[in-house]
Amino acid sequence: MEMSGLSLLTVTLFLPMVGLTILMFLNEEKQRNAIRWTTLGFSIATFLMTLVLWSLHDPANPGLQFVQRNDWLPTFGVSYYVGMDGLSLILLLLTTFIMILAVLSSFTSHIFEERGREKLYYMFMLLLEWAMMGVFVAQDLVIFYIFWEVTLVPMYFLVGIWGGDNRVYAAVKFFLYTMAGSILMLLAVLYVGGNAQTFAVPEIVAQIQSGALVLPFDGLFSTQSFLFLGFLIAFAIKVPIFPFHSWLPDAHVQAPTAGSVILAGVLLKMGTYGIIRFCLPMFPEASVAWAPFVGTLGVIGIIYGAWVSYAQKDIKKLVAYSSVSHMGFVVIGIFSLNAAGMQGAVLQMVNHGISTGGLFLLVGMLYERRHTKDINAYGGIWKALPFFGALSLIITLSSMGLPGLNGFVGEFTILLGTFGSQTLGFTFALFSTLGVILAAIYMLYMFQKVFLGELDKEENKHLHPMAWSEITVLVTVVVLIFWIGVQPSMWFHMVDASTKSIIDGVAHFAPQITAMLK
Amino acid sequence: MVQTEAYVILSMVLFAIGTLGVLLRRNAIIVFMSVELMLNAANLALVAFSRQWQGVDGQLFTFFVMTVAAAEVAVGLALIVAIFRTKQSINIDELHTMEG
Amino acid sequence: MQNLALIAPLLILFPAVGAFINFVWGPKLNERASAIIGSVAAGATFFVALGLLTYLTGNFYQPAIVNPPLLDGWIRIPSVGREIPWQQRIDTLSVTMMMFVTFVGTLIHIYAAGYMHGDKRFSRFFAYLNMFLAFMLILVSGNNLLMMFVGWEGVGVCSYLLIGFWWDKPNGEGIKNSNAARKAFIANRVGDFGVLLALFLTFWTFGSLDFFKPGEVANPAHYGHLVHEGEASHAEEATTAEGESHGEEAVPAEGEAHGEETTAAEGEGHGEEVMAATESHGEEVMAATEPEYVDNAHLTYNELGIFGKAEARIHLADGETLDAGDGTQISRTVVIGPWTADIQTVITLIVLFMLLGAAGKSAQIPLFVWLPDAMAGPTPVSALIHAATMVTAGVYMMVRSNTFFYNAPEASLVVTIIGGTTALVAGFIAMGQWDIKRVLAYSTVSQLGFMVAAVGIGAYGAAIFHMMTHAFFKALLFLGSGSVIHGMEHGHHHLHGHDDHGGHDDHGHDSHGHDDKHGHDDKHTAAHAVEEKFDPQDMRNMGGLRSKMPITYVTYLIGTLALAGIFPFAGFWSKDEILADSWFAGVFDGKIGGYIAFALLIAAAFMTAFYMWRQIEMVFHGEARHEAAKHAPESVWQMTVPLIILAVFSVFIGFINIPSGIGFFSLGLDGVFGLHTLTNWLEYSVLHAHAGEFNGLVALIATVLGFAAIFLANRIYGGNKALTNDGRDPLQANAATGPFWALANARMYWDETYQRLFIGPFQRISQLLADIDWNFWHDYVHDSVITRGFNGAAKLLSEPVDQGLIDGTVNGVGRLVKWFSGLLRRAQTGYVRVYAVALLVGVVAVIVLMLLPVLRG
Amino acid sequence: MTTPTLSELNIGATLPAVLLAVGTIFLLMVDIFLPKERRHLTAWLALAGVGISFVLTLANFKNQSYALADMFVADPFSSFMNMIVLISTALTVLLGIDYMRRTGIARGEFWSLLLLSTSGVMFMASANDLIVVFIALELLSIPLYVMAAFRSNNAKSEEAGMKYFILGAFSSAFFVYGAALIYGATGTTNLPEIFTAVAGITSTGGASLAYLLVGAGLIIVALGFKVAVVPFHMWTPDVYEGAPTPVTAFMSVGAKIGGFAALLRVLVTALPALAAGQSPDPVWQNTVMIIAALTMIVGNFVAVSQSNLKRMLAYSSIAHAGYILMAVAAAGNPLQSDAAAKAALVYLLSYAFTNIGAFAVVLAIEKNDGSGIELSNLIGLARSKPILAAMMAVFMLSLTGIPLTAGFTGKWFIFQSAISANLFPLAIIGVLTSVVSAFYYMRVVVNMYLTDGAGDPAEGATPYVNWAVYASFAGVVVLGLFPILAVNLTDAVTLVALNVR
Repeated sequence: MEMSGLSLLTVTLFLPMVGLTILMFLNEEKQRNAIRWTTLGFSIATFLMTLVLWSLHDPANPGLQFVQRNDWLPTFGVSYYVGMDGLSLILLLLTTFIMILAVLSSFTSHIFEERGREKLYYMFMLLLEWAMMGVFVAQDLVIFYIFWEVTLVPMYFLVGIWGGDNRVYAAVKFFLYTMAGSILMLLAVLYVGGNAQTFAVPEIVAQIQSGALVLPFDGLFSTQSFLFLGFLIAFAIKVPIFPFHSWLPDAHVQAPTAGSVILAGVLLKMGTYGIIRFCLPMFPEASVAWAPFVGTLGVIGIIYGAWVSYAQKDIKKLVAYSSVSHMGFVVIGIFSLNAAGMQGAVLQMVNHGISTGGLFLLVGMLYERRHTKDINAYGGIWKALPFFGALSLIITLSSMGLPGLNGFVGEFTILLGTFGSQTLGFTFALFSTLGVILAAIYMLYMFQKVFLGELDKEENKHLHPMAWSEITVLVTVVVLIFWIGVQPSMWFHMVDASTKSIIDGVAHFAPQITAMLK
Repeated sequence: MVQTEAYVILSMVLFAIGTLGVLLRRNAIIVFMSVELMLNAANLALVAFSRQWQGVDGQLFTFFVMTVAAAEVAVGLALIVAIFRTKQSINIDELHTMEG
Repeated sequence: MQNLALIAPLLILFPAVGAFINFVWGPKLNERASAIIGSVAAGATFFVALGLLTYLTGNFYQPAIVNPPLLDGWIRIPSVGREIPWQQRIDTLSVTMMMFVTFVGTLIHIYAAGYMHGDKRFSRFFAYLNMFLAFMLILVSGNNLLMMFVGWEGVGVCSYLLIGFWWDKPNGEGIKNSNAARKAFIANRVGDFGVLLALFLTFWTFGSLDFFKPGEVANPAHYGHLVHEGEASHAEEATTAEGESHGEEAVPAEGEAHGEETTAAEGEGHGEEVMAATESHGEEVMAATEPEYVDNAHLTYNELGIFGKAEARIHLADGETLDAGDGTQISRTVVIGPWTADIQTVITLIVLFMLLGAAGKSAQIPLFVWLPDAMAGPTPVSALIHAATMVTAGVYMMVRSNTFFYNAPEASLVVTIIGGTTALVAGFIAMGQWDIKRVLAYSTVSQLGFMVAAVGIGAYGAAIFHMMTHAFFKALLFLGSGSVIHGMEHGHHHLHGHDDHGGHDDHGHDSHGHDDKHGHDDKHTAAHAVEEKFDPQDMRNMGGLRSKMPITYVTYLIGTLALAGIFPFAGFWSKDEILADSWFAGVFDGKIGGYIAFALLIAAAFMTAFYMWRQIEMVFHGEARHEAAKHAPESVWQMTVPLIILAVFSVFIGFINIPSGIGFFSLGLDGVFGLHTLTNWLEYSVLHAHAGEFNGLVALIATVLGFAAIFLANRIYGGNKALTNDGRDPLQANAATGPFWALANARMYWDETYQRLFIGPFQRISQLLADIDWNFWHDYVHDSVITRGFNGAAKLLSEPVDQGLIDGTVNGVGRLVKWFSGLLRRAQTGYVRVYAVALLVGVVAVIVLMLLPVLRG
Repeated sequence: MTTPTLSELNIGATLPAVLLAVGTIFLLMVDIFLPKERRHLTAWLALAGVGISFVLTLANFKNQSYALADMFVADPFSSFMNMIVLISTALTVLLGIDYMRRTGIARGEFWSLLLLSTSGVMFMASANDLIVVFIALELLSIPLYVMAAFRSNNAKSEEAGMKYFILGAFSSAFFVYGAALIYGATGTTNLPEIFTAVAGITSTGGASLAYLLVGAGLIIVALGFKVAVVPFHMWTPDVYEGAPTPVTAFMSVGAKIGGFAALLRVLVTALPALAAGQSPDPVWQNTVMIIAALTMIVGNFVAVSQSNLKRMLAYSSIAHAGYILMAVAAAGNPLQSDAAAKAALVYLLSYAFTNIGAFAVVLAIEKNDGSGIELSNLIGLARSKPILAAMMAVFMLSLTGIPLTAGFTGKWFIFQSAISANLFPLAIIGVLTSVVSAFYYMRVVVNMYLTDGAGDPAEGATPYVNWAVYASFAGVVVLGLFPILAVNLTDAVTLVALNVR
């Protein structure tokens, strides 16, 4: 196996860990600002590094770039194998970007006054960033699994220590749920790796494409299907795909703002990323065969999530359920198994990260001021905080998928793909397009309840104005919303080659499967 | 000349008796004796087999077993004495302060 | 001047900039400044539109396609191989729309400067108006369905914001407004659902969303008289000669270069761009001398827009195929994913989906309920968005896609019925309304019904014509009503000795304690408390305003006559053309739709005249029925001037499409305007627009009915009998007509029905699902299902062990686990001998396991 | 049969184990002559002995040699086992020194007993003959009985010793009888010779096959008792709770090491035929599988409802025995035997570090009267003792099997072997139960971090204890980050090759 030198990607990946190490030596009480600024500094630095990677990335090349591969456990064929293609890149950008927002939003947070341990908090943030980035660049199944599991720990603590009143329950539920899913994936990983004699995904995929490695497939319940499900369930719980979503409201509602932002912004994407990166290339037949079923779950998720969120009285819960709906779009996009759907899904991941992340930021800022998430406690906020209201409106609209804003491009492309898809097709598109109506219904409902109407509640009248960090955060979000909405081509272009290769890989097996299932 | 099976069956009977002794008796001493009985049942089997195989391994084993049994008894009695000191009783059923 | 087309992006730029300025610096600007910024931005667009008009006339009506700078491609996915660009189309139809949108828009900006005076979100209002203008112009100038959809949704949002503009009014008013806004948006979203599906269907059927590709014209035949064989070749070589050396080409050229390097993989988008370059280039060359040979013959299937492709495909015989240009054969059958269908079916589906969209935007049955509520917005908004421009978007879309509609007769019949019924129903409801704006709102719905019906019977030109005239006189009427309301309020203030700041206190959008303008606000609200609730929009409070506000009265009268379709006002010409066309469609083309349309529309026309005159009588004639009406002053010049201008247009705009063969009735103006001018002009971009023949009989019937209605209304309401003594409507009082009037007054219970049929159930289901999610998925499955299941199983397993230890502190699986483990640890009694027994049991079990093979033999 | 010469005895190979046994005597002597205040020197001497033996082990780590007339084999397998047990002993000594003193039971014999037991484990790891297995078993157990009861005049401790003793003796009786039956069937007690003999028996069948099978079963029972698998586990929680914590720590590792070493040797070296291939069906593999499944389920589930940390860890150790047993079952597949053995070794190593570390933290918060080790005593520990809490958290994550800790490495290898041996049901049970385990391990973390409270001062956290904690922590992390180190040590391990001589 080739041994390669230090890759820029590795440097980027481990930057947060450097920051974490520095934090260790800072003093909790005396150097609060130092702690904050170190964290912010390192998250920004990481983001800049990803920008560098972007500038050096060649979008035309579907293969991995900035590859680094070193033996880790050669006896098992496991290696520290990281590499980046367009898909990884776009998610890296999202991760590092969202992380900056999360850190900034923590500056103004009150949680430390109650719970303290600010240093620990920021250490976990950086650990989380490291692990999440690792998930997106790992090209070796075991390494991937390691990063995947490691993300659990900091998130568990973030929710559990700095969360709401019911935090312990939420944290434990989150931990057990996701672990239950991923531990099954471990078995599938070991089986595949054991049979392929290597855990390096590109090699496994190559073996599968060349027929060197055959994971027997005959029908919906065969070896390959079980492996596929082993992976899928892990990812489905993370996404979450209906009906695996019931951990989400708890985690979201209890998590501190930054936690929710990261959760919605990045962690959920790990699921869909996993499906694209592992399920489709390694189990093409099973993917094609199962696409309609997963797609159905996706559509149910779209409608169900939207419908349920309309009835929520807790703003955070409302947004949480809206995530179920949005991620449903991503799922059907992926399983439409054509270029449009797939790329729409990828872009929608980013969009959802930005929009819903933004929404959680908004809720967080309201919460900081009013200490309630009850939607009825608000009303007329737009009058109290005009600028805030305007920004909220834009973010809400983007999450509703208004043309010209980012949300629309993703949804549109996904639906377009679904409509023309061999695996899903007309009816799926029809029902998921209903989601567009429902989104308007619950989003406008929320916006009206919170921002419109007479400013009659006394406690709402004198909310303290927005801090500079809050303004920066929201404005950046809004700028991105417009940018992606008006000029998405750039992003499509970034992921085009890599998604295409994945789709071709599946398409290579698709016909006989569709034939076989008929 | 008696078949090996006979000895084996006898040893099994003895072993069973020993087992029952352990299960049914409350007195620690008796329980030990039952364990000894089980060991000796095993010894009998060993000797019988070693006779069948015309080898010494079995008898060798027997000696070791006897030695070890002695050692066990030594430790066991010591423990009983210690417990008797604290509890004034050697009824093993009274040893259930810890459970669940 | 042939490069004039390149100014098209300014259409959107100006209002966008205006909006931006008013958004960002609005709060700091004073009213005057933001009003000027807004109005100038709007006015500028009008001149841009003029420029484009001159461009077209100067270039023999050849369409141009403009790629806005910096925004070359929009959704471009290389591996999909097709792109959806930001692209503007300059052709006669879009320019027509631009013209009246910008013109009316500008006037209304000016009007608003007066109307909104004193509102504390004044600048925000102008920002919204500009934003709306920008999106409206995107809508009409877009060259593909998706770009149109952007404008479509954008204007929707602006309308949402403007309807709910007074979202903070006290005592629940604000919430009511924002509810109305939400209703409007959601109703529109339901329509968008249709549009989106139409989009997908179109995309997968024709592989594109572009209306027309570069170098393609909608209606080659119509350019026939421009054809000069010889020039064709000259055109070609001129094209090749001058190459890219054109400064003006910089924009598309650079855009193209970009496109090239991004989409190196596949040739298509790139190819287009090149077409765009040479084509528009060709135009310039030719425009200087003679029009080049305008025809689509030289274009392959792939080089056509969706309409061209549809036209080409629909006329194929079964099994016949045509070459797409890249060797692939195109037949009638459409294959989308696993789904195949005949082109006819597909087009019919597209049309029906589009109809749903139009029903949303243009307030047709079944989605029209939002428009009347939308009157919660300030009156200029009602005039601009909910009468003149936005609501006509649906009609615009249908006319734009006339090829589809023309080729889907059955669907067109549905369109006709929907339109006709809407016209009738809305007209009927309008007769029973008290609120001056509601009457106009329903009348708008009714008139939109006319246009839709016109589309249904294939009178696309007539539809646009009516849309245009309607824009003028309906805007006029709304602004008039606004002026009336304004006057009423002033009168009201005057009555209560308030010095007025133009604040609409009963609109109450600036009656807030901490508003420096109203130091006396508390006193003011106190006054509210004692006096009866005064509604300045209620016609019952009006009467006799003729003398108080003469300009308003005269202009309003003109508007009324125009709307009522009285010769020679604008409404007469357009409405008559629609009626005539439907008559023709019925009688000569034997289309059933024609008869239906004619029957429904003629009745609707009658009602129109009736309720409009009822309004005139109630508002202006007779004596004042309320103190406020007595003291109502005439409005300020910013408001009256636009009224006058619009009034002038409401008189003459009809003449731009004088039908042939009416001799004297054209008042000799045909010399000025020419015959069928608008239709001819439209035919360059609307393939199936055809000049409607004049039909004296129809005209006669219409006019007679119009006068009859006015006469009747005058009999009933005239002479100060507008209200019976007990404040009821004469029709209401009359036993015979009472029930019908009540029905109309109750708006035929549409809203109630919807509440019962859809909204109620939706909310209940939503709540239900939420409960299910929380209690079932979230708790039940985790606690009960699993716990109980194991519970039962464990009972069977462990009867001797006592049950009941289910003291899970953690729910769900956790509780189960705890319970199960509690069960197990019962065995841990602490008795040595019990352990020994367990051990022995284990021994036996193991021995049995080991001996299995032997036992099995 | 002739008496072997000294060279044939090849004492050198046995040195690491023998040295400890001899050292014990020496230690007793010294202890007598030491003045009372210098008694803790004994502990250091014991540590030194461990160190020497460790060096000797490493010295000829990978070469394979037979001793004591083929009754004793020193090979990579045994060397690795020795390494683990010696590390555990060393850590136990560190834990013990202050603990024994503060709980007032500091007596020199303790260290001798510890070494004796350790040498027992080492003999067991090298046993190549049923007789040696038996002797080693007793050598390992008898000192443990005493150590368990070492906190004299404490009812719990004595009860623990007594229970352990009675049941231990009971189970060893089964071992002897089982050995006797196997001898009866094969005519030899030497493992490789048994292997050769078995081949014939499985073909002929008859009474001797029955003897063989029952004998094997009884041996599984006896060794299963030592490593505490269901249903032979019931002594474990009581004994663990009653015994002094250092003893518990050692017991939870040492006894398991010995038991599994013997189990693997007997089953893989001597009786592979009864697992797969020749015999009618893989009898002991099936048996082991069933036991493993039961163990994982019962161990993990019961642990959930424990409030006493030592009892919880006791059940968790039962559960982990189940996981290792999974590897044993996998070893039943002739192609996977060695891989599975290696997996078991790595697992034992990681388990040793993690578990002793966990017990060390428990010991740190334990009061002198042995109380204060309830789950609730951990509340707020993250505030009072951040580092200790952090390490405990890591140990818990490692026991759960979260990546980058030793626990994951172990679980990974175990599951890998199970899957390669196509034991899918077992593997699935394994992963699901480990989710259950996450539930109670996380509760520890919840109490330490997520629940606000004063926090225990943890007087027990003396420097030595801290060293032990740090050492185990280091072990856990290193194994988690660089499993390659452990793997390299195991690569020469083979059990199947032993029987082809």
